[in-house]
Amino acid sequence: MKNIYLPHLAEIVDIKQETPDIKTFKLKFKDQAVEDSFDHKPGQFVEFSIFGEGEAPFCISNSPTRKSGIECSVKRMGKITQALHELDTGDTVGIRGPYGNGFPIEDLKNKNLLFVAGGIGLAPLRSLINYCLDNRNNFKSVTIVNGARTSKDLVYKDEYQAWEKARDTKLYLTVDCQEENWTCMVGVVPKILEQLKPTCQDSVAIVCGPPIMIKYTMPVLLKIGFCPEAIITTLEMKMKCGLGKCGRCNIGNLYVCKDGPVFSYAQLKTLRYEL
Amino acid sequence: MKENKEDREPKIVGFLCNWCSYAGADLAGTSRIEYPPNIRIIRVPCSGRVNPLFVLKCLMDGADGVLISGCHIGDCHYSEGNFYARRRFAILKRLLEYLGIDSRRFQMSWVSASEGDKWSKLIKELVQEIKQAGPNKSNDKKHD
Amino acid sequence: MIQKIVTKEELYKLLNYLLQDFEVIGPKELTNRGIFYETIKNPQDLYLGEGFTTEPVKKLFLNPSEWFFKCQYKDSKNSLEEIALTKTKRIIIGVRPCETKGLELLDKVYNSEYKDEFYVNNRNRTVIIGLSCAKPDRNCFCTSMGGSNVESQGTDAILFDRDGKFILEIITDKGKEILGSIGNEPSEEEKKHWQQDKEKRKDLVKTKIKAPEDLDKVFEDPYWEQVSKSCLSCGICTFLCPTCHCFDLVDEQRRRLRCYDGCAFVDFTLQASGENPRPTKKERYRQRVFHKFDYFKKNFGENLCVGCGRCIRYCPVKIDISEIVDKAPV
Amino acid sequence: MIDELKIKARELLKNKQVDLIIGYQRASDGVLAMPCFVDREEDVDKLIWDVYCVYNLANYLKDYAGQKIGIIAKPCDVRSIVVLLQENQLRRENVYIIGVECSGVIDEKRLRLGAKDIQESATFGVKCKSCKSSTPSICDYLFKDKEKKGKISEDKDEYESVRKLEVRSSLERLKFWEEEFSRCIRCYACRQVCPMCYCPKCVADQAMPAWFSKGANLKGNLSWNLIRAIHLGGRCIDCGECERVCPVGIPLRELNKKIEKDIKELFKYEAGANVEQKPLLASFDKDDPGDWIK
Repeated sequence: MKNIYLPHLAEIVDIKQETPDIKTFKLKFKDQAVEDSFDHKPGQFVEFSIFGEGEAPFCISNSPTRKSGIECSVKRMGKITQALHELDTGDTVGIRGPYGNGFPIEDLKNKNLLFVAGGIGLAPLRSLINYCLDNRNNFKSVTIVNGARTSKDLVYKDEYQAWEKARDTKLYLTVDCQEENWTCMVGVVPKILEQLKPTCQDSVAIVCGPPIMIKYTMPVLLKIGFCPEAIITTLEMKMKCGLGKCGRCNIGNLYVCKDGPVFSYAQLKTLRYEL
Repeated sequence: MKENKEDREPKIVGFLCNWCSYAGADLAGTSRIEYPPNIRIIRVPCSGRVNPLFVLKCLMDGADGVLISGCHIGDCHYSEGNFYARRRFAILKRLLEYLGIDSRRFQMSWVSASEGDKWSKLIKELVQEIKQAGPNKSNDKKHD
Repeated sequence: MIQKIVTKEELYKLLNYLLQDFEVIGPKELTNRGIFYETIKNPQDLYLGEGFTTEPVKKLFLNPSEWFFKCQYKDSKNSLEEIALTKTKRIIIGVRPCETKGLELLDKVYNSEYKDEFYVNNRNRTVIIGLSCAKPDRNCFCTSMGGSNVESQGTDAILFDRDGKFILEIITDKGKEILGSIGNEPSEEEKKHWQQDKEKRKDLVKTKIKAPEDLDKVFEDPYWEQVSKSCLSCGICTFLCPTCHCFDLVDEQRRRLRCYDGCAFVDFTLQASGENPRPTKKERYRQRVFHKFDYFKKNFGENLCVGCGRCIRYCPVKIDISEIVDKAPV
Repeated sequence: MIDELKIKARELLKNKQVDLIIGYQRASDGVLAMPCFVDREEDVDKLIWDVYCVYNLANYLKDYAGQKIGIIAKPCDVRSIVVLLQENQLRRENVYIIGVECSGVIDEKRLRLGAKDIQESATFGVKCKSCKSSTPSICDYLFKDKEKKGKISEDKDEYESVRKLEVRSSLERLKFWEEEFSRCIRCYACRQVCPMCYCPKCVADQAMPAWFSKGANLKGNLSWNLIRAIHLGGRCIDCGECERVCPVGIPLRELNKKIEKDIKELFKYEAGANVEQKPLLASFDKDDPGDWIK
């Protein structure tokens, strides 16, 4: 029997400053056998240990189709993220995982995909977007609506060009308020969706962002014609173990860490989850 | 081989007020007055800034002694900071003793900026006392 | 199952003998403090009376303060050092049937999909000798939770105090191995007598409640706010519960520690962003009741409550979960 | 007497003098009491008052900040309201104190541990035995005890047990406290039940920095219990709730009493004596003893 709480040691091989308070860390396991056997689905997460500080869950933001280490984007918030932001390349952290259900990729096949992201909410979606683009024939059109407070807060700027160029793929960027030299859209994400009116035919909407954005986006999507089953979101909760044991991340009888973090809006409604 | 109590060099944390005691310790240094190197100094704005939690954390994380040092009564840079400290730590000192924690481990002193020699003498005495009190056992296995 | 009649002297003599190879743990009474499970050096110290221990036997399986591993940093290299599992064989005596039923419920969480090796190891190295309840108090409601104050419910053997002697029922091979040698076989007459006694003892559990089939439909009811008003948000009910198993993981001095945590605490679900899905007593108390009587049932088919009465007995403000569940407006 | 109390409560609610009355009601076991929150006239009949009403209800005042609250308070509870007023945690006009004359309440902890019959073994709490006044120091309305039983205090040295411990050797004291604290399960009931523990974020819950171990190990337990006592220095009014609720029976009052005794000796200060008094640690005297400082 193994100690299920024991992480594997990993080294930070690259750090990219995405925004003033978000960094993307690229990690490689120290043990090559672990590195080779590590496999994840888009939407899954890992438990990140900063020894001496603690452990926190972060979603894996790279696609399993582009494996050159695990990538996690982290916003500086509390104790552990603070400590993580102070680390440098070459430093050692601990990784357990992957945990969670991930996105239901089979259900997305041959569908039009609408990605709706706000701020760092793009991180789990980036994994899925790149997965879809790498398996382009399995999916119909791809529409990405990505918003942030200001243009400085947009993450993964390097990839926008590739996404725009991809076949049958549209990218809409928006910021909350008008800025100088900003050429894309202006307005909060739900407003932009109302303007764009993306097709709901044969479509699935995948939403991730701050709770307030999700809250106002859901009614808009329903109004456009998406049924609750066709709206998928990935949730955040305080998690500790990632194994459905420590007991704090439950919504109804389901644990976000084990049964989630990806839920359909229909599921959330039956679980009485208040957005 | 049994470790002799007197041989072990104790670790002492000192919280020194910026205006008097820190300057006093500095003076001891610049005047080349020798004193034992057992003390680790943390500079604080005023002895009134020190929280009982600081003392507790030091003792629990393995420091053999804690010293709080500030301006003489009446000389506080903030007029009354050390008055508050005096009250606060009088209670802590007695409580530690009551709990059976050697009272020599927690001490307070007033050292002014000109008292380099007092500082040196104080530390020499303190180190002797804490050596006698023996090593702090808070990191023992039984405490887990 | 083997039935035996054992005198106190015989039992103590055996325990004395077993002390050579086993760690023996049992209830010990501390004046004005309560009854606690402690390592027993002398069987005479054992308390095998009617009173209940304050803490359930859970704490001997899920350690309230468990170190998982240490991260060493030497020669500018990190390495993880695992904490060796305790292998000492042990006997826990005087465990009440409700507490072992609690362990069986914990097995569903800790010895199922992802096995917690610390818990499983503690289970494997332990022989449990139960003690049937001679005097359930008004807070006990085990019989309403599908349990019993006299049946084994997961013990390896169980003692019944009767007329100054013990009736011993040996259930498992583990129990047989250590207890098989003592006592005398009771006569058929005595066996029959005992069966009647057992039934009588069952009736001593006076509090009867009915846990609702479907709590889910009263999730939004103002009832929860009402009943949680006096809650202090302390951890007594969760820490003393034989089935509550939520925990926290923290790093202390480069070591990872698991310690108890409970849904009554404000910080339990507080996120670093300041968001808290359960901000008030209402949501937190409802979570406790729902986890026990709804969520766990949905996931594992049973209520996560054994009716031991600890949370009622020790609640600082006498919140009575049995009454609250019984009177839920379904 | 209870009818008088109900009439008063009804009147207060009817005149909208208060939004809510915090009092006592019978618990599910039919004998003991539990807190009761009455905001409608028709619920007033739930209210009770007898020797089983042990709780210090002042603890709930923080839950209803800004509202007008009527509270049933024993003399010791009133002392904690006084401290809350001193520390500006409460506005006098927001709390209507329904004071009750009290001749002692039962020792609920002993009842629980003794496991004997509730009524027969009802003894008065230890704190009641050193209680100095059976009448609240301040109140807006006073219920007199018709039977005039008066205070039950015994004219004994209230610090007797503290003194007994003080004269033991340092090692014996350490052993005593280590044994007691080793049982602590860190349920924080002592904190949650204390009317004086109103910090929005307790030092025990802080993560940056984590002041002491979160685990129920000896080191963490020692730190927690010491800090809890220190933070109540000059504020604890000896309502005895912390010791009463402690499920593992740690004699917390021995700690509180020790500090109480020290501050009486050192600073001639008594907590919760009157509203105008400044909090002990927010004030000083130029002549405070300092002979222990080098």
